Amino acid sequence: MNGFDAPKIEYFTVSPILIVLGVAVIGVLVEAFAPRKLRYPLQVGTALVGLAAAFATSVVVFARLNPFAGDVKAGKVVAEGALAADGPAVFCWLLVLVLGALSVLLFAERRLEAGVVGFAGQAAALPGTEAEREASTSGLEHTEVFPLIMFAIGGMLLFPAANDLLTMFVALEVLSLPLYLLCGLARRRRLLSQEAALKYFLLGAFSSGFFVYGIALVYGYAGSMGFAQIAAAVQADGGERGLLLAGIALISVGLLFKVGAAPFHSWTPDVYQGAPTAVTAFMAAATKVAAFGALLRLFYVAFGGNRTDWTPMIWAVAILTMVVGSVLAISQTDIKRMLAYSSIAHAGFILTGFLGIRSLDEVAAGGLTGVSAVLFYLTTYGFTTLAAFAIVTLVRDGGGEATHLARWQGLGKESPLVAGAFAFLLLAMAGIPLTSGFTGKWAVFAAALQVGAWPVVIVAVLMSAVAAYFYVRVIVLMFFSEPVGDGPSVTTPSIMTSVVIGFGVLATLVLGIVPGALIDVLGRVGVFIR
Amino acid sequence: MSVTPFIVLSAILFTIGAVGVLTRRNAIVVFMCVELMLNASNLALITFAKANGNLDGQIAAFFVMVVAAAEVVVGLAIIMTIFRTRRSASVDDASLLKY
Amino acid sequence: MISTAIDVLAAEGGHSIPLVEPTSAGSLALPLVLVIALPAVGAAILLLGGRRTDAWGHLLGTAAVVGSFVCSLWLFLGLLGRGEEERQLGLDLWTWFATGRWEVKLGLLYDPLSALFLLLITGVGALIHVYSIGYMEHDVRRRRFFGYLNLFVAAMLVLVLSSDYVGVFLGWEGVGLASYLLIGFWQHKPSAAAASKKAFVINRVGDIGLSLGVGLMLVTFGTTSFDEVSALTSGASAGVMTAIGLLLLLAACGKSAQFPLQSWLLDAMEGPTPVSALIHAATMVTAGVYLIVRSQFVFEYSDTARLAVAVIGTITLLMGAWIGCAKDDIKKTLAGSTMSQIGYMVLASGLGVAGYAFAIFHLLTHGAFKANMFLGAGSVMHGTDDDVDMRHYGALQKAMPVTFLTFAMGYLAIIGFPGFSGFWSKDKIIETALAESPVLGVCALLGAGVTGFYMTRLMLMTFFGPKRWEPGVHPHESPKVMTFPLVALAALSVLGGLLLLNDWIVTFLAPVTGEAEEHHLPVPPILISALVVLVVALGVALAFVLFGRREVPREAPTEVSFLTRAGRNELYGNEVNDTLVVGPGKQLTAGLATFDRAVVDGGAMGTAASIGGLSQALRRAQNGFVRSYALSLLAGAALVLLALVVVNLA
Amino acid sequence: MTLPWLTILLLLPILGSVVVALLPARLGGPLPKLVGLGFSVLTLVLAIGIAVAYQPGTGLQFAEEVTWIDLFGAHYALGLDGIGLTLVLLTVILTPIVMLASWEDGETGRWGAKGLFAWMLALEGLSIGVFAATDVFLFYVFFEATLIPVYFMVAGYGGPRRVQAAVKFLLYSLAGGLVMLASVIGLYVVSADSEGGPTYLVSELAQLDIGTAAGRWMFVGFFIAFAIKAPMFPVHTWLPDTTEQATPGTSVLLVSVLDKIGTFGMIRFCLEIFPEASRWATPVVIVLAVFSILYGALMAIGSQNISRLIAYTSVSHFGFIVLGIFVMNSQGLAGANLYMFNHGLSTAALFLVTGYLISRRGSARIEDFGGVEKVAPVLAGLMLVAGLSSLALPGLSPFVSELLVMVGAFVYSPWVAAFAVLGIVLAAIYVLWLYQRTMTGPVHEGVAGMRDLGLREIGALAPLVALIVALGFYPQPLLDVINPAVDHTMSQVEKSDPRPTVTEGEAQE
Repeated sequence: MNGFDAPKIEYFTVSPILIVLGVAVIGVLVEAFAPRKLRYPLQVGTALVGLAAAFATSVVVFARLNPFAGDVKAGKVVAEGALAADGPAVFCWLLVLVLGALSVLLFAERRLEAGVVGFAGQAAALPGTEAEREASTSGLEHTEVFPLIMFAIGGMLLFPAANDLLTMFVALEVLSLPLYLLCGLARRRRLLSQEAALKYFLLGAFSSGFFVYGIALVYGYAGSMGFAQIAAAVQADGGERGLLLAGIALISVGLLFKVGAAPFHSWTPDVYQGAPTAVTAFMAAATKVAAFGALLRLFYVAFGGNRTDWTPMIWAVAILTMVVGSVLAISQTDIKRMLAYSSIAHAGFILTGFLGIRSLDEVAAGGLTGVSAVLFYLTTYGFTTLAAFAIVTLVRDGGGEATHLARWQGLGKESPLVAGAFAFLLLAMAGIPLTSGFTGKWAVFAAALQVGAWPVVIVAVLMSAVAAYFYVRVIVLMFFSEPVGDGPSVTTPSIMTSVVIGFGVLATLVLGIVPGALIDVLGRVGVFIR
Repeated sequence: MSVTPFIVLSAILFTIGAVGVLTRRNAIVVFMCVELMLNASNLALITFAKANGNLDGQIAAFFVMVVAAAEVVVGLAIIMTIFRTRRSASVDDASLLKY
Repeated sequence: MISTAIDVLAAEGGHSIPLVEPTSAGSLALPLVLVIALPAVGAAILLLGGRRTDAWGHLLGTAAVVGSFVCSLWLFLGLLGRGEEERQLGLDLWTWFATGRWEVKLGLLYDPLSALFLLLITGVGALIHVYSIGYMEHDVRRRRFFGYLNLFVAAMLVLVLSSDYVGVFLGWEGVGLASYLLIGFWQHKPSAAAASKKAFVINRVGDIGLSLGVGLMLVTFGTTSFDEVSALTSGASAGVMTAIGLLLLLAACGKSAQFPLQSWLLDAMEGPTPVSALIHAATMVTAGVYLIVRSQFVFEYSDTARLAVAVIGTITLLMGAWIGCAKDDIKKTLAGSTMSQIGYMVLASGLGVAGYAFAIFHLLTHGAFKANMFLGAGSVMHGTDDDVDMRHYGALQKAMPVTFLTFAMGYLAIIGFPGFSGFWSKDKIIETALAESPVLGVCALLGAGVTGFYMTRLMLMTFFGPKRWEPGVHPHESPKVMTFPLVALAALSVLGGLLLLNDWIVTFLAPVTGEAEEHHLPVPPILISALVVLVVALGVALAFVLFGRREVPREAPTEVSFLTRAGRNELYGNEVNDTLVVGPGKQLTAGLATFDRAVVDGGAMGTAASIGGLSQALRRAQNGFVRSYALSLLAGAALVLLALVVVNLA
Repeated sequence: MTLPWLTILLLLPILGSVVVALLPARLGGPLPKLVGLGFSVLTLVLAIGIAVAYQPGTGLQFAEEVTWIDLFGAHYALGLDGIGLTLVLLTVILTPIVMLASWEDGETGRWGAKGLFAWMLALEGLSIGVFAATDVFLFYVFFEATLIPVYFMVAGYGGPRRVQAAVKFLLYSLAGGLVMLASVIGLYVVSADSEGGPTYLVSELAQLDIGTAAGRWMFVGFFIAFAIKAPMFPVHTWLPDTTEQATPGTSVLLVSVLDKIGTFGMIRFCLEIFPEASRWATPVVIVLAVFSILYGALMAIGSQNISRLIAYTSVSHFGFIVLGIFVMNSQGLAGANLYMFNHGLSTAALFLVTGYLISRRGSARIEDFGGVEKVAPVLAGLMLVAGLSSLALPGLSPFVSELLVMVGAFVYSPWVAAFAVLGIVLAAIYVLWLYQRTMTGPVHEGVAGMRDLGLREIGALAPLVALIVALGFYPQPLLDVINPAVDHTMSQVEKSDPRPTVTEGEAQE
C-alpha cells in the first residue's frame, strides 16, 4: 500500500568492491568487442587502473576509520547489515588490492614465455594437437585471465567484509569460481594444470556443500543470518545447541578448506603445483588473506560468545596443520610443492595467532590482539610468498619452469642476485630475525601465549625448527652444490615481475626491521565492530 | 509439527550426496552428488525459514541455486576439457599430481 | 702400633706455634727481587733470543744463576744481621687478583727457612750450571738447555719465596713445567717424551691437593696468605686442619715422589744427568718437604695429618731403599735412594716441631751429597759413552780418580759415616723418630742399614772389581769444568755437618719451626748413634759379601729372589697405576667415544632422521586420487564435529 | 658521551664487510684483505678507546636507548657493563688476529678470501651487538643474526664435509634459538600484563616479579638455547663436527667469540631476569657442568683428530665456565667471566697454531704427525705454550680464572670441587699427550721438511701469547671491571659470599 523504503547502501564505503567488480565486467566486454591486438594492453591497463582506484578509495575509507584516534570501535556496518567496513575488513581490502595488483603484474608478464603471457594460448585446444601448436605459433593468448582475476579479487574484498552468512557464501563462491578456471589455464604442462583445476573444483564444491549446510544449521539455531543476531543468540544461549555446534563444525570445514589447514589441506600441494605459477602466487598470498579475514570475523563476531567451545578444536587443527605442513615439506623434491606445504605450515602459524581471541575488556587499547597479530602475519607472509613464487617463474629450462629441486643446484653460481633474493625470502619464511617472517611469528606466538595457549606455541616453535631444515636445504642446493648438466638458466624478466620481486623483498626487509608503524596501526584497528 | 523429519531428510540427502562424492568415479556424477548436497542444504534452509518465521532462509535457498548454477557452468567447462584431453571423465585417471 | 704412635704424637705439644709476621724488607728488597729476576730474565733471553744467543747462551745462563747466588748470600748476611724477632722479611710486589673477600698478592717472604733454600738452590744450581757447560758441550740445543735450567731456578725461587699459597702454586707448577721440559729434553727419544708427560701428569694429581687446599683455606679463613692463615689456624676445628693437612700432603707426595705418587721419579732419569742432580735430587723433589715445614702452623693443629705425613715418609723411605738395592742402572739406583732420603725428610717433618729443623737439615746435606753423586754418575757416563748399566762398569777408580774420590765423599755422607754430613742429619732424624714414635723409628733405622747396602753395592759395581767395560769404551776423566763442581759439592758433603754445630740450624730455624722442648730418651743419644752406625755397618758388610767378593755378571741374572724382581720392577708401582687408573681410563674414553657417537649424537641425528622417515611415509597418503582427498576432508569434518561435541559435553 | 659510540663500534665492521664484499673483483690481489684488516684494526682502536673511557664500577656505560617496536616493548638499547666490555674487547682483539692468521685460507673457498673477510667483519659487528645489547628482543635479533655469517663461513670454507657440518650447526642453533623465542615472547606476555606495559629492557625486566612457574619455564627456554650455544653435554656434538670441517679462523671466531654468547647469556639473562628459577635449577645445572668438564676432557683424550680434540677441550672448559656461573659466588662468577676472556685467547692460540700445523701436513689426524719439534721448533714451542695455557698453567692467564672457578665451586660444595678438579689432571693428559704424539719422538716421514712458521704466522700469534702471559701475572685490570658487574649479578640473584668460618675473633682463644 505505502511506498517502500529503498535499501540504504553506503556506496562510497563499498566502492572498492563495486569498482573491482565493475572493472571485471568491463574486462568481459573488452574480451567481447576489442580487437585481439588491443586486448592485452586494454585488459592490463583497466585492471591496474581499477585496482588503483579501488585502492585509493579504500585508503580514504580506512582514513575515515581514523585509526590513530585510538577509538578501537572504528568502522560501521553498511548495506543493510550485509557488510561491515571496519578496521580488519578495510585492512584486508588494502592488502588484497596490493597483492592483487602485484599478481596482475605477474599475470601480465610476457617476456618469460617469449612474448606471450604464461597462460594457455587457447584452453579449448587439446594439448599436443595441431590446434594447440597453431594456437601457440600464432601467439594466441587468453586475456580473459584478467577479468577472471578481477572477479576473484572482488570476491576477496567481499569475503572478509561479509557480515552475514549468505553474503559470506556468495563471496566465497565469487572468489573461488574464477580461481578454479585460472588453475586450468597453464600454457605449459597442460595436463597437470587441468588436473589441478579439476581437483580444486571438485573439492572446493564439496567443501562449499559443507559450508552451506553449516549455514543452514546455524540459521536454524539463531533464526537469522546476520552475525550480530547470531552473536546475540549465542550469548542468550537458547535453542538447540546441537545445531549450533554442528553448524560451526561444517562452516569451519568450508573456511579451513580455503585457508588450506589440515586435515582439509590435501588439495593444496596438488593445486599449487599444477596451477600456473602466477595463479599459485595469487592464491597463496591473496586467498589466505581473504579467507582468514572471513574466518576471523565469523568466529570472533558471530561465535565469540562460546569461544570456549571451539578454541580447543582450533588448537587441534592448528597443531595438526603445522605438523603436516612442516614434516611433509621435508621430503618434497619440487619447489612449488615444497612452497605449498610451507604455506600449509604457515596457515598453522596463523591459526596459532587466531587462537589469541580475548573479550574486548581484556584487551588493552591499542595492544596486541589476535586479530592484529593475524593480520600482520598475513601481510608479511603475503608479500614474501608472492615474491618467492615470482622468482620460481624465472628459473627455467627447455621445458618451461624448472621446478624440480635438482635443477636449482648451483643457482648461486649461475645468478647470485636471484639466488640471494630467494635465499633471503626463504630465511624470512624460516623466521630469521631482521626479516618480516620473524616479526610475524613473534606476533602470532605472542597473541597465542597471551591466552595461555603455550602448548600450541611449543609445537609451533618445534615445527619452525623442522621447517628451517627444508628452507636451509634449498639454500644449500643453490649455493653449495655444483650445477647438474647445463644447469637451469635464469631468464631475465620484464619490469613487471621485477617489480613484484623487488616489492616483496623490500616489504620483507622493511617489515622485518621497522614493523613498528604497521603493528601500531593494526593494534588500533584490529577490533571488529559488532 | 516439528521440523525434525525435514531436517532428518535433508541430512539423509546430504549424506547420500557426500557418500556419492566418495564412491562415484565419473566426474559428472561426482559433481551431481555435490549438487545433491547443496539441495539438501536448501531443504534445511527452507525448513528453518518456515520454523523461524522469516524469509532469510528461503532467500538464501535462491542464492544457493544461483551459485550452484554458476558452479555448473565452471565445473562442466573444466570437466569437458579434461574429458577431451583424456578421453575419460573418470576422476581417478587424473592422478598425476601426487606425493 | 699406629695407635701407640698416635698417643706418642698426641702427648707432644704445648709449645708455642710461631706465626708468620713479616716485617718490611727494607734495604734487602733489591736483592730479594734480583734473586728471582736474574734467572728469570736469563731464561727469557735464552728462550726468546733464538739462535742468535747460541754462542754465549750457556755463559749468560750460568752468570745469571751465579748472580742470583750472590744475592742469596747478600740476603743471608743481611738476615743474620737482624735480631731474632725480625728475621721474617715481607715484600708485596702487586695484587695478583682479587675478587669478593679474597685478595691474592704476589708477595715475597724471606725468612730463615727460605734463606737456607735460597742458598741451596742458587748454590747447587750455580755449580750444576757450570758442570753442564761441559756436560752439554756437544749438544746442539745447549742454549735451550740453559734456558730451561734458568727457568727452573727462577720458578723454584718463586716457590720458596712466595708469601701466599697461590704464589707457591705458581712456583710449584713452574718447576713442574721446567722438569717436564728437561726430562723430555731429548724429545726424539719416545721414552723421554713419555717420562716427561708422566712426571707432569702425576704432579698434577698432587696439584689436586693444592687446589682443593687453597679452596678449603679460603672457605675457612677467607685468605690464603701465610701470615693471615697462620694467625687464624688456632681457631679452626681439628677436622678442618686435618683436611687441609692431608690435602697439602697429597701435593707434597706428587712433587716429592712420595708413596703413592712415586712412580714418575725413576722414569724422570731419562733427562740429562745435571737435571737429575739439580731437579730430581737436590731441589725440586724436596719442595714437598718445604711445603710441609712451611705449613707447620697447619700441621701443628692436626696430629692425624702429622701422623699421615710420618707414615707416608716411612713407607717411601723403605720403598726407595728397596728399589735402590735392585736396580742396575746407576741413575735409577740413585733415584731410588733419593726417594728414600726424601722419605727420611718427610718422616722428620711428620714428627712435628721436634723434626722440622732436622728435615731441613737433612734436606740441605742431601742436596749436597746427592747432587754430588749424580754429577759423579754423570761424569762416569760421560766417560763411558753414556752407558748407565753398572754391570758394564767396574774398576773405574783408576780411570777417573777425581770422580771416584768425590763420589766416595758423597757415598760416605749418605750412608752416614761418622763425621760426614749425612751422619749428623740422618742420625738426628732416626733419634727423633725413635723418641717420638718407636715404630717409625725402627723402620727408619732399618732404612739406614739398607742405604748402606745399596750404596756400597753401587760403589763396588762402579769403581771396584774387574773391568766389565763395553768393547771400544775407554773411560777417561771429565774436563775441569765438570770436575770442579764435583770437588765443591764433595767438600760440602763432608762439611755439611757443621750446620749442626751447637744446634745452630735448630735455633736459626726456630722462628719458623718453633722451639721443641728437649725430648727425653730412655737411652743417651750416643748409644743411638752407635746403634745406627752398627746397622749401617751390617748393611755395608752384607754388600761386600755379595758384591765385593764375587764376580758381578755382565748380564743381570734372571733367576732372582722375589725381593730383587720386585725391586727391579719398582715394586710394581707402574703396574698398579696401569691396572687401577690407566687401563680403566683407556676403556672409559673408548666407551665414551662410542657413546658420544651412538647415543648423544645418534640421538639428535636419529630424531632428525625419523622425522624425515615420517615425512616419507606420510607423503604416500597424498596419493593423487581426488576421492581419497574428499574422504580425508569428510573425515576431517567428522573429527571437527567430534571435537566440538566432546568439548561441549566435557 | 654525546655520540652513540657503541652503535658506531658495531656498524664500523658491518660497513667494512659491505665495502669488502662490494670491492670489484678485478682489483683482486690482497686489496680486499687489506681493507678488511684495516677495518678490523680500526674497530679495535675504537674499542680500546671505549675501554679507556670506561670507568670501572658504575653500572651500564655508553648506554643508548631508542624505542624500536612500541607494541612489542622492544628497544634499540645498547650499553656496556664489565662483562660486556671484556667480551667486546675479546671480539675486537681476535678478529684482526684471525684475519692475519687465515690470510691464505680463504683463497680456495666458495667466495674467495674476499668473501671470508667480509663474513668475518659481519660476524664481528653482530657479535659486538650481542654483547652490548641491553634489550632482550634486540639481543635475540643479534643472537640469531650471528648464525648467518658463521653458517656461510663454515659452509663456504674448509673441509670436504663442511656443508653438512654447517647445516648441523645451523639447525642446532636454530632449534635452540626458537625454543628461546618461546621464552622471549613469554617475557613479553608477562611484562605486558604488568602495569608498566610491555618492555624488553633487561633493567626493567629484572625488576618485574615473574610468577614462579612461568619464570621457571622461561628460564628453561633460555637455558636450553644457551646450553646449545655454549656447547654443554649433551647438546655439544655439533661443535666437534663443525671445527673438524671449518677453517681454523672460523673455528676461533666460533668457539672463542660466538659460543661465549651462551655463557654470557646465562649471566645476563638467566641469572639476572630469573633469579628464583636460576637458584631452583642450580643443582641440575651444576651436575651438568661438572659432567661436561669430565666428559669433554675424556672425549678430548680419546680424540684421534686434532680439531675435534680442541673442540672437546672447549666443551670441558665451558663446563668450568657454567660451573663458575651457577655456584653464584663472587669467586665463581668473576672466575667464569675471566674464564670467558682467557679461554678465548688460549683456544684461539691453540686453533691457530694447530691450524698452521694441519694446513702444512694436509691432515688433522694425530697419527699422521710425530717429531715435528725437530723440523719446526718455533711451531712446536708456540703449540706447547698454547697447550699449557689450555691446561691452565700458573703464570698463564687461564690459571687465575680456573682457580677462581675451582675455589668458587669449593665454596659452593667441596664435593663439586672435588669432581671438577679432576678436570685439571685430564687437561694435562689431553694437552701433553697431544704434544707427545705430534711433536716428539722420531720424525714422521709425512712431516719431514715441514716449514717452520713464517713471520706473518708468528705475528698473528705473538699478541695472543703476549696477552696470555701478561694477564697471567696481572689480570687485575680485567677483574676491576668484572667485579662490580659480578656484585650486581649477585645482588640480582640475592646471593652473597658465605663468611669464612674462622675470623680474627675466634683465633684468639
